[in-house]
Amino acid sequence: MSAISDRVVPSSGHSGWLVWIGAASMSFLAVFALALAVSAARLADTWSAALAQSATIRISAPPAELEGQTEAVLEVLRTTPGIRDARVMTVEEQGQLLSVWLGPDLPLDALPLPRMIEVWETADGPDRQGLRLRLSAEAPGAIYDDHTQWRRPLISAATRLRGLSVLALLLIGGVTGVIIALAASAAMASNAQVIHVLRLVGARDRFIARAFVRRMTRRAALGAAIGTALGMLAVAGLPAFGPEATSGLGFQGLSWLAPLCVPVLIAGVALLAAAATALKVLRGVT
Amino acid sequence: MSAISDRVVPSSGHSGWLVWIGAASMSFLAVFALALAVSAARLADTWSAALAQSATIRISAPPAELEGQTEAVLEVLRTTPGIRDARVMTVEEQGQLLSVWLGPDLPLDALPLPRMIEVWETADGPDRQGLRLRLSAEAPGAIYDDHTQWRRPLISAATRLRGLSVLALLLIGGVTGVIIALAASAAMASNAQVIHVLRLVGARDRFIARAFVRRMTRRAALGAAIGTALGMLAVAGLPAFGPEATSGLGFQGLSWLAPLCVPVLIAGVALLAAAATALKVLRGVT
Amino acid sequence: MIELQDVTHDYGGGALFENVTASLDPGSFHFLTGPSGAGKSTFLKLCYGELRPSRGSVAVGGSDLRAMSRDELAAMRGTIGVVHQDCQFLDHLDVRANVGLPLHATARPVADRDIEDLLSWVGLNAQADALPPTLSGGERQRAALARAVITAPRLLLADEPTGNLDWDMSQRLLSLMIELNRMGTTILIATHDMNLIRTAKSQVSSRVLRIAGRRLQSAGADL
Amino acid sequence: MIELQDVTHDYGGGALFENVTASLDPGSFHFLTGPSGAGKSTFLKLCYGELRPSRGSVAVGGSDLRAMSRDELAAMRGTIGVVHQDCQFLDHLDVRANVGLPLHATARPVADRDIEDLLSWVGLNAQADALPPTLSGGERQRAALARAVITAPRLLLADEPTGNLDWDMSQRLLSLMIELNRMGTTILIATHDMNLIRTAKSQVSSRVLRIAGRRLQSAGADL
Ligand SMILES: Nc1ncnc2c1ncn2[C@@H]1O[C@H](COP(=O)(O)OP(=O)(O)OP(=O)(O)O)[C@@H](O)[C@H]1O
Ligand SMILES: Nc1ncnc2c1ncn2[C@@H]1O[C@H](COP(=O)(O)OP(=O)(O)OP(=O)(O)O)[C@@H](O)[C@H]1O
Ligand SMILES: [Mg+2]
Ligand SMILES: [Mg+2]
Repeated sequence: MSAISDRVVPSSGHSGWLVWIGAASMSFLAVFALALAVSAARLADTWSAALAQSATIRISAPPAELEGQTEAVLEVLRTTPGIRDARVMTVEEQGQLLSVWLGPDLPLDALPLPRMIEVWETADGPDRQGLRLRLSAEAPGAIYDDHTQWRRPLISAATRLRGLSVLALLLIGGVTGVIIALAASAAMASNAQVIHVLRLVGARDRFIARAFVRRMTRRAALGAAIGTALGMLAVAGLPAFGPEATSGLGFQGLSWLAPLCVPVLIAGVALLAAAATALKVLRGVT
Repeated sequence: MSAISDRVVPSSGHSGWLVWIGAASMSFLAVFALALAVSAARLADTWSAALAQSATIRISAPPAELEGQTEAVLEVLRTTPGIRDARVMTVEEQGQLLSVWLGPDLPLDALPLPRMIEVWETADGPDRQGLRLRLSAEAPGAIYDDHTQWRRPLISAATRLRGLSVLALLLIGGVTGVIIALAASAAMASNAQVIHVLRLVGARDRFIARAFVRRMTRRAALGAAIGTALGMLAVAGLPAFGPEATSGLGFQGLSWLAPLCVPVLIAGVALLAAAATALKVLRGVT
Repeated sequence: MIELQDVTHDYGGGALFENVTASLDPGSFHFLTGPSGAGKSTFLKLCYGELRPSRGSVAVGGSDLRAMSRDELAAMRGTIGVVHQDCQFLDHLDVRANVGLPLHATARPVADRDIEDLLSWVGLNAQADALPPTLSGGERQRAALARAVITAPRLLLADEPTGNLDWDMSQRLLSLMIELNRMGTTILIATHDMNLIRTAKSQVSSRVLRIAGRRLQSAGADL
Repeated sequence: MIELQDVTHDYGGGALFENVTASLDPGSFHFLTGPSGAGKSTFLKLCYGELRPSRGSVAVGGSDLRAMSRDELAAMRGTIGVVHQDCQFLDHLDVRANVGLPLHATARPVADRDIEDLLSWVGLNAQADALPPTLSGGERQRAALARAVITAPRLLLADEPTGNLDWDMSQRLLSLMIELNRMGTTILIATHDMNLIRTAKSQVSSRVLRIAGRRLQSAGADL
């Protein structure tokens, strides 16, 4: 008996098949967009970490005051929130940096080299304005250089990339919903005769809607599961673009769990779409 | 008469509507992916231009030979393919660069400053190995520094971004084709009765196929045109992420013509899909 | 069993019939006749609630159809049997499942024996596993009648149930309906087959209604 | 006009008829009868090529259907008229366009006068602008006959053309077919209506074929 009440909606038919295919191809795309978003976020993090969170403090002062000001600067840095670490550069390191501009045979000792301190900021960074004020009070010869100028376009590019991927994900999500809802409603409408016959033999709305919604949701979930699996396989099979393993496109570690939400969400969308359409179609049939 | 032979395929019906919606939403996505690809390519170009195509030659030599070696290097650069331009830096420019490391009150005259030459490469760049060999022959004190080390991750990131967008575009193109073909074939199949009746009254395959293909193509083209227009509007309305006008997402100048290919391509896909399906369905009907 | 009060129906192009009042007693046997396009099918559709009259009221078993909720209408349909002129089936289910559909759809117990007996009475044992689209015209009508009577309905509405059947088979279906009527089912058959009506009149006391010229008349023994 | 040579047809569950040989002369008038499910519709489908026989050959107008290409088959259908038992129409076109369809579909000139005349003969002027799903059962059959004869076909195959029609309208359609036969059209009507056959026999010389027990027999004047 339950066998037939499950079978009152035709199992094949083109529009049912469309629900299946629609769910599969949209979840394929969604997995892809998700991979893009996840990788973009990771890429942006990497860049930000590499580029944004380092700065330099240069202390130019008479040799006698140099040591004192350096101590003062380090103390200020230690008590400033937003600073992860700080380290005084050795003379050799400074020489290496300068050799780019001055050649290797540099008379380091003859130069009035300023003292350089390498600073690593946290993700949020310090309050730069406040830091500069405190530095100029404690160590007048110190200049805080956070490389703002040359890092700016890269940071904005990384942010933009992350934003774009999220936008693409939202877009694909929206289109997915629309397509699934349309396919479900087309499947429902193309079964108008089935609904008509069932109403004529005395079936209640609940009976008919349940049969439809169950079948539709099952089909969408199956399609989405297969589309997701294919999408994950495709993402896993993507060639790595860069030499570094962590910067390739795709999921890593726990982020492999993210695409598993896709079939659940799509089945949910299909359920809502099918239920809404079923009730709408049924209201039009006596 | 031609009025009716145009109308033998029902103009409404859910599956025809699916062709319409499928074409519209997929071209919307395609325009978006296209915008992503175009912007990624532009971003990558900008970065490459900014980062990859500049280099520095530093000439450290006894003051007597300095002028001669500089002339020789410039001569070598002029005759090297892959070099767009080269310019000797002034002492003030060098001082500006050095002030980052040495502080502003630098005794420039007291320093044995090497001569610096700024070099702009073309997109392809020179044969660096050969260039270094020639330089070491003509001017032993010259060192060619193309900033390779720090530009490498950025270049690979830009390349990766461009590759990803093209991949997304191909993917969306593929899914579009599949969806349109399926929708066309569903539309065809749901009109099985129309085909049957037409065959029974003596219509030839060509007559039936023409009626279907024409209607299907028109519908897909209209849907794609609307989807493309909406997509272009959406892209135009995107907020700019960065401060620079040229680096925002979207089309600029002539690249606004690119999305106009989308409806043409989609109509073409629909035409092929509809024609193939029509012939397949017709072969199964006597 | 069926009460029509001042019913007028109009599809939009002028009234099909006007101010029709009729009353079919429980257990009665009626024929409905009239020229093609007079409104016989429309009359039956009004009786089982597929259409609502433009004016007037229709009551089945004492309950006014206008006052029924959708679920009450469904429940009412579960207690009557209908043979449609175009015999609609679920084309993906075999004949046996289609005949049992009124029971499945209302979650009533299905006795496979009853279905087999009914199928053999209408001569469809061999087609029990066939799909409806492969049936011949007459086989469809016989399956439709079997589906209509599987619930032992208190009211049977049949629209041209023998239009595609040869005389012997028509007789067989008629005797099935007469048997049901003897067991208490109210019967209303729309038909244009005068021979069928004459044969029935010789076996059961029945009345003939005739739709013509927008009116419903009661035809006498003369026809 | 139609030649069947040793035709056997089998839908998969045993032969429906075996080694049937028959020949219908041009200009002849035949009825095809037999119990429900005997294979009357199947016989007609073999004649217009919707089905191919399991064995044997069918020829229409001298050309073997098996040897025809799809386009030749379509061209052949353009010269014959068919009334299907389930009267299929294009549901989105009105009755007038459906009746003219055989002309539109084969790019032949359409005389609106002829269509109107035909519609008024079968009593469908009022329904000329209606869509097929809103027609009554009998109106569909009349529209189907009108569509079958609009091309003035050399052969008319009609499957139960009067199953849903009252006696007067049946007579009217019969006289239309007799008129066509007088003008040279070969006619084959599948029906179970013995009254129709008797009436026809009194007006035109016709023969009756009967399918029963897998054989095609020629029924005599006795029926
Ligand atoms: N849904 C509809 N919309 C408009 N007109 C309709 C509709 N259904 C039926 N009609 C018209 O109403 C009239 C009566 O139709 P109905 O089906 O009730 O006739 P009928 O008496 O059953 O005829 P038949 O014996 O041919 O089956 C017909 O002229 C038909 O065209
Ligand atoms: N496509 C099919 N597949 C399988 N069996 C079929 C198919 N079409 C018809 N049949 C079977 O073949 C038999 C003959 O069918 P047909 O339609 O030719 O009968 P008929 O003589 O026209 O009957 P009726 O008078 O009831 O219309 C029937 O038993 C039917 O079930
Ligand atoms: Mg009717
Ligand atoms: Mg038949």
